Amino acid sequence: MITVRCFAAVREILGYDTRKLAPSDTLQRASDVLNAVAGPRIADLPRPLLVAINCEHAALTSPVHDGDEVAFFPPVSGG
Amino acid sequence: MITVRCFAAVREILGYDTRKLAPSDTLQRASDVLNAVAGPRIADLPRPLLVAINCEHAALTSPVHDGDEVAFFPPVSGG
Amino acid sequence: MIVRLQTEDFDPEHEAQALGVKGAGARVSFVGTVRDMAADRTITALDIEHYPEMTKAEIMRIGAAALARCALLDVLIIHRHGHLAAGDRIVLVVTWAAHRKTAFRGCEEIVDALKTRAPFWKKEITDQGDIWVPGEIPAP
Amino acid sequence: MIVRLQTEDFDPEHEAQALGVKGAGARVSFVGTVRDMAADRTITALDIEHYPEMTKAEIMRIGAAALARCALLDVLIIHRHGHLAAGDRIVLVVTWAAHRKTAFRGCEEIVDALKTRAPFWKKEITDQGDIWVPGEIPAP
Repeated sequence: MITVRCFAAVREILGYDTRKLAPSDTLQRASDVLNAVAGPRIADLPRPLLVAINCEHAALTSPVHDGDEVAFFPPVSGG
Repeated sequence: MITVRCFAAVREILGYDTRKLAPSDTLQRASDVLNAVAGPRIADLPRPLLVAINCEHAALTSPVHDGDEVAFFPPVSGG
Repeated sequence: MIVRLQTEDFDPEHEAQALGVKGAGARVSFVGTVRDMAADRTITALDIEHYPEMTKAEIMRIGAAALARCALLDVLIIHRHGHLAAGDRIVLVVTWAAHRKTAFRGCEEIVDALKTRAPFWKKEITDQGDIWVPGEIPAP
Repeated sequence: MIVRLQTEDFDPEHEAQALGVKGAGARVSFVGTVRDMAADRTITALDIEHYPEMTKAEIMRIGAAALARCALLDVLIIHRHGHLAAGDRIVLVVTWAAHRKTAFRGCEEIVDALKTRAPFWKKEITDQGDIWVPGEIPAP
């Protein structure tokens, strides 16, 4: 399975913080995962949208594999 | 009177920390004061040699007046 | 290197002393606090959300990078999350080095990296409503 | 702005809290300590001589310049003189600002200026004898 995590405004807009997706040939990259979970609400998400795969910063073009955790969130604000 | 103050290695080399000089036409600049108090030992003093007049950083070429306090010291090391 | 995430407050001096770093000529500390004003609004509180599984790992990577690049002797990073009031401390970053320039450089690099890379999101509770604080976009 | 010269030790956090600065989002602190090693020698103590009539005035000028140039909210500078042991604190510089960059800039500017402008001279008591620490030459 692929675990999808959403944080902050992304979580508020999509309405959940965790979802599981069955791996599929159509889920090659993080952007494919985003399309699958966001659907038409993708237009409402904050830009730029950041991506992490397995707790490391990644890109929408990064490849996704079975077992990965893919997170979507707005620009961060630590410190 | 002109008060002369010496600090750190300058004090150690010249052998005193304070001296008074009567104002004179030959004491126009800080360098004149230095020559008057150091004599031949001027060659032993650390270089560069810093100067303060009335507790503000100055230069060997700065003018000196009756009542001034003129200080000579090596580069400082605060902090 | 110590990295800690917590909801509770901390005492900056106590935390720095506890590391017992020896031989450092210079120590630089950064303490970030919740501001009570921002532009036109009064801030009463800050809710800090984070990504627990990622946050500590990412901060460790940030600290380790600065430790190596700036030849630091040690690094301490404490970051709070949860509900904070105006004036509360949010973050402490302390760097130790033989000389001042590297201690300053390391501390500022870590604070900058926390701003753009550590997965925290802040919602200000203000007199004009609740507002997500815009994050900083990392340089490409 | 508080500037203090003293022979006694200080507690950095206690001193910073005592100022009670409000509305600062960022606080940067520098603590300088007596190193116990330098290149090839072991340092057991440091004798710090200063120019009492000038020191406080010069540090006030340094603090005021940074306060204005970096839009700081407040500045605290404590500098010790006299006989210090290895590991002892020498100096504390704390800057408060709305944002981190100005707090870092102000603190580092003050520490740099203390190095080249504040009339202190340090003699290291080492296993190789007593050695004047070379001062830093101010940039022209």
